[in-house]
Amino acid sequence: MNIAFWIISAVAVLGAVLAVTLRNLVHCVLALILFFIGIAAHYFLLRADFLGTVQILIYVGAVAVLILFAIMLTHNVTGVDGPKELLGVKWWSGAAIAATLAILLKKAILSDPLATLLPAGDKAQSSVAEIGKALVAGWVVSLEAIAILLTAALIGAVVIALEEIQKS
Amino acid sequence: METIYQLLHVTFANVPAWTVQVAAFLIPIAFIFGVYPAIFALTTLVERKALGRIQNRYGPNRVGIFGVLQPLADGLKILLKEDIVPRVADKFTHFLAPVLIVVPGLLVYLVVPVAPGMVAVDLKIGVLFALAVGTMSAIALFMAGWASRNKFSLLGAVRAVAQVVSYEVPTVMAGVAVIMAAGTLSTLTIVQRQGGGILNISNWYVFRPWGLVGFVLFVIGGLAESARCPFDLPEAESELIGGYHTEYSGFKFALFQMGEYLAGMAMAGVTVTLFLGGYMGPGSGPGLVGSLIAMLWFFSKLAGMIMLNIWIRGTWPRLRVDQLMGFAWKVLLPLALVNIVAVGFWHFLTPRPLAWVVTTGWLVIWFLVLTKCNASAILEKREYRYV
Amino acid sequence: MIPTSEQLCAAVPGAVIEIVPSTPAAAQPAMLVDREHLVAVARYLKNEPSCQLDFCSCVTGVDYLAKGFIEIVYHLYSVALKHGPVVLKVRAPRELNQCHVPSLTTVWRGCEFQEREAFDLYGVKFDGHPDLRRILMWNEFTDHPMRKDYVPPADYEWEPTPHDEVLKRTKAAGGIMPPSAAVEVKK
Amino acid sequence: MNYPGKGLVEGLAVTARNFVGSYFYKDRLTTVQYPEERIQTPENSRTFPFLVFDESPDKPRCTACKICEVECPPKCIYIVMDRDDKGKPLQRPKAFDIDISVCMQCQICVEVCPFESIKMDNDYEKSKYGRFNDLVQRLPDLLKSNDYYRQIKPVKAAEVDAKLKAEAEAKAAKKAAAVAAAAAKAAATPPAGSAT
Amino acid sequence: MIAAPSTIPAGGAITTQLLEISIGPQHPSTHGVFRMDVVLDGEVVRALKPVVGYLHRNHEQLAEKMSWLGSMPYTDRLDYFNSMSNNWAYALAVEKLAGIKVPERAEYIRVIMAELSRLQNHASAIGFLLQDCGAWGTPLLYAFKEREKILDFFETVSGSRMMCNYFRFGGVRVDLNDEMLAMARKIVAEFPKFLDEFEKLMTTNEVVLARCQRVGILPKELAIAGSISGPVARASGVEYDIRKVDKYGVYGQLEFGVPVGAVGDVYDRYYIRVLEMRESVKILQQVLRDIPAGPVQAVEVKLRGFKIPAGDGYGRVEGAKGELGFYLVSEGGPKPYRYHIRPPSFINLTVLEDMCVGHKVADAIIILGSIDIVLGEVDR
Repeated sequence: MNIAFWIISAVAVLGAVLAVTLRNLVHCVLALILFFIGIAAHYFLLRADFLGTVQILIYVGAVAVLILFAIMLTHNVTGVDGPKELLGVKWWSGAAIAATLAILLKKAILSDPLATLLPAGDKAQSSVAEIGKALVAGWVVSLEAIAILLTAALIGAVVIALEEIQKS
Repeated sequence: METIYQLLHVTFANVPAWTVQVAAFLIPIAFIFGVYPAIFALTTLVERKALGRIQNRYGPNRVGIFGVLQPLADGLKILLKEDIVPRVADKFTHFLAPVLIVVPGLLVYLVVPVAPGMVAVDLKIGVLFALAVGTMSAIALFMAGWASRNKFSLLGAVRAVAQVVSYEVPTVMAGVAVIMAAGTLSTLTIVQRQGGGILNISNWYVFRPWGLVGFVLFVIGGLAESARCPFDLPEAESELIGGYHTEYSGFKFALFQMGEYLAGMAMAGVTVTLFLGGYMGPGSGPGLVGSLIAMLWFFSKLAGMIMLNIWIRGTWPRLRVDQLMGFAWKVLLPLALVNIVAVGFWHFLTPRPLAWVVTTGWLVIWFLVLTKCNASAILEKREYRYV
Repeated sequence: MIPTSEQLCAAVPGAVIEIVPSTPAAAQPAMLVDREHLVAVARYLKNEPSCQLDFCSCVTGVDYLAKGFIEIVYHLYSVALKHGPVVLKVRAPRELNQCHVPSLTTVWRGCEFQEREAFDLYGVKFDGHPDLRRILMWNEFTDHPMRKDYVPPADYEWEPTPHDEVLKRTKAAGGIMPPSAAVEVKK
Repeated sequence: MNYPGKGLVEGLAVTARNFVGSYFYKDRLTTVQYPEERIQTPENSRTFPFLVFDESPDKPRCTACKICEVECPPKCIYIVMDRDDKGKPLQRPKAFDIDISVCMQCQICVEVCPFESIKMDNDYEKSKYGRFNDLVQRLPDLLKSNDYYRQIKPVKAAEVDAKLKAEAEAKAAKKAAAVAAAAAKAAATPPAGSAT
Repeated sequence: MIAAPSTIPAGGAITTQLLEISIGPQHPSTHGVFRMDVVLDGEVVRALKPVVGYLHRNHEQLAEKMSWLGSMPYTDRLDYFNSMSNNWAYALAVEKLAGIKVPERAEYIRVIMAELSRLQNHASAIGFLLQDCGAWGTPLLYAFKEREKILDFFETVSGSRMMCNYFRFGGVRVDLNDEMLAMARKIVAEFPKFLDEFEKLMTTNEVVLARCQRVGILPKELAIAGSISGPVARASGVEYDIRKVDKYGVYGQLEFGVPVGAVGDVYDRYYIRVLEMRESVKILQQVLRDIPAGPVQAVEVKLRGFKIPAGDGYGRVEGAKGELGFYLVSEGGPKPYRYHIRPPSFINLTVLEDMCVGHKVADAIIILGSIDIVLGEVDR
């Protein structure tokens, strides 16, 4: 595999680890953002540029900002007076679950060789057109369902906000 | 990047392949890092001189002949300024924020075509990439505001994030209209589709009814994205002193300015690409001379957009936070959605005059409906009696 | 029309009103009211349809050291009927613990800041004032500077051309003298 | 007709007119490039006081009567009267300080001075580096000739000169009259003296 | 200080913590060293306490140590935007106390000076108000261009641009010769052109309307009860202008209107000042047309040792900020026994909190700007 893959995955893993271990919540979110950008870089590496851009747009642009706003509403974010020790008392149960999950995944990852993951240079034309066609042709029902779900969520948010304004 | 790769490959046949690839990769980046910060430096000078002239005074004219060396002097001065970090600040985030402000500004230029074939990365999803990267600046603004541990910067940060996020949506929707018309997301092909016609001008999308509305939406979105005049809430001097960059001094403050201006110019660049026909203009073509003229056209349109920003900055006061949000969600977003429908009409009604009439009618009706139900800002006729 | 003192005595039972003349040219006689009936007189002046003095223009503290009292002067005007100043005066003894006067902020909202200033500079406590704090001096300041017997602290930094008592105090404290003054110390 | 963005567009038109106008019309551009160009200060303008002398600097008009020191509101004038060796006061100031960091240029000293000796200057470039002693102007710095005064304030200087000349003549005439009267009295008394 | 920022439930399930900020003495738009302790719920102002006193130099005690004339130059430093009206208020109070008669020509010159200083004050006031709204300096510098001409005129006449010290008891210090009158006529002739250009730039600007209309409404009753005077009161409908009520100087013989608003919000206060400027131009045209010849100073007023018979008195003038009054007590000596100033800016601040609560932070700033305070006068 080429160097870029290893560098990017190292950065992503670092981001993930930091996101879990850091004390200060805001730093955790920044590490999480680093992790998201690592994933986006992977997509670009695999020439799936649409997915990479959508990853940046959705995760880095919206989800991370959402988490940041959530943090703003909580108290003692700087983690100065939080629990001191890193691993909780029942850390071993967490480790056991992680181990079983790893075994299952190993089987899936190793079943087909890595090479097939990398499409040949010329075959990689824009994936946007295919996704577009697939969405509208094959998956049109699920597309409409998701659309309705999202509008419902939007209207719900507006209603909650209006209640808030009426009361104050 | 591919065209440069072929160009280099031909001339330096005997050089090992990987160096050519690296060179092909580095030249566009050098171009972006060289030209756009230089334009930023020039813009600061032009802005101060233009605002000066609007306000009946000279702009800076002491350093260099007409103040030409003023950006150099500013840069030097800022470099020598002491970099004060508040004791209670969150050191790491405080340091990282200015770095992250400049990144999205520069990333957008990757997909902006300067001349035929001359675009740093010919992504198939250029437009979406440009707009996606624009949202990343929200995080940097928040980091700056939160890390400074200063109430004014916190207010500024909250306003900045809310503004960038809520103006992202109408801008993307306005971009969708152009993508539908051009059929692709790649900026290079969008610009080529706007070529042809009389003197390479008549096919610009801005001369379509839906294109004009999209252009206005994009200009307003660009102003909001880079927190410029009617929307400069985040660093509103009169309320929040400096907003998110109150606690920054020295070169970090200069980086904030650069980040802001670059974001502004990036949005101007995308607007020029999508609506004003990128490098298309009388005389621009594939040849060496043609691409030079094309580049000339692109940068003059960019300068025009920047002058528009400066002109607006010298005239209008700023909006309040809730009016800003209301304007985005209640006026711009519906207008953008209506614009998409208009493009649909345009596409399917084959006879041109019929398409013109229907789309224009559709847009005007909706425009009147929207202004009717947002009538709070219209002059309330008041009479004053004399005692 | 401006009410005469007899009318006021009739309207507000028990009010002791005395006319204090001003200079012959100014011709703005003032009505000295006793402290107990001040609020009643003020309310009458404001609500009485014939005078309607609804605009309390100016509230001033004056320290009469020799006569031993501090006087608060109210200048009232009528915006509705547009007639001239009616001057109310009320006196309080100078000692800090007894120096209190009923506040008229409940009658005219405009007196709020001006009464706080009189309290701050003269030490007159206004009973019933919604928010009686110092307004011009900083909160830790203990003294009342506008009183006639106020002695300013001698913490002068450099005073290049000291005069009169400042010169005496600089010399007494052995402070820096201006070169010309050093030439001939004034007798 | 009244379209929604009318006010905004009119505003832009005004700024555009100013922007373009500043290149063509002189009144649209009011900046004076200070060190190179200077606004000609009007005659009545006043900055800091100075003492006038007629012939030579050691004979100023000022007689150290200290009226201006008393009347000066911020008390920035400091005068020490000159005494000769026997202690008899001379009509001349030995030291005359004006602290221009305290002086508020109110020109009351000029009005109250009976001898027309202190006048207000036009020169505003008096900044110094030090804050304490540098800003105290001593007698030598304050003394300026009458023709300098005539040069900066022609009309006022003419009036003052005319007034002084009139006073001088009146005094001379009075002295002459007094001498004549004394002579006449002297002439009158000897005959009376000799007569007795 | 205000109560500790407890979590007052803001009417919703989520109790948000109140943000207490002090828009402090060093702030770009508090028009001087003025501080507002603001309690914010998000962006909405819950409580606002003005804190003054940073520029307090106890001018009233200084005046007790000086002669009557000695404190005339100090009155320039009160509302340093119009020193002429301050001088006039003090001179009027002393003349009322001592019964001095002012010659006709001096009265006309006084009206010229006061109205010119009202013009440049209102021009700067709306310039600063729009600067607070965010118009990056353009309206302010247009206003300052006009103000420069008027200040040059003041310098030609009185000798100093802002600290004029021009009025004396019983008249004025320097007579206006023809060249100065011509200069004044030129200024008055060019002023309406500036006003029209300014109105086209700002009055119908949608952003200004959105920001200023229905913001910081001051009801008429509260304005009268709170002793508010000047354009701030007239914008709320209070029909009271001391030039019309007291008819001091020659205002009795001049015809001019006094604009009165209806709603009393920031927009009204802005537009009332524009209309007042137009009225002042009308007054100036009349006065400059028929200014009589004659002496400019009453003869019987002595320069030194000027004494006033014992007694007290109150004289007031319609300054650009409102009713500027002087309450003087004299014991017959050359020095005033008590010298009190009725500062319009200081008293107009009484209702600042009532106007700001419920609005956003950005509104609180422009409401303060619309009251147009000057800290020299607030703190004295």
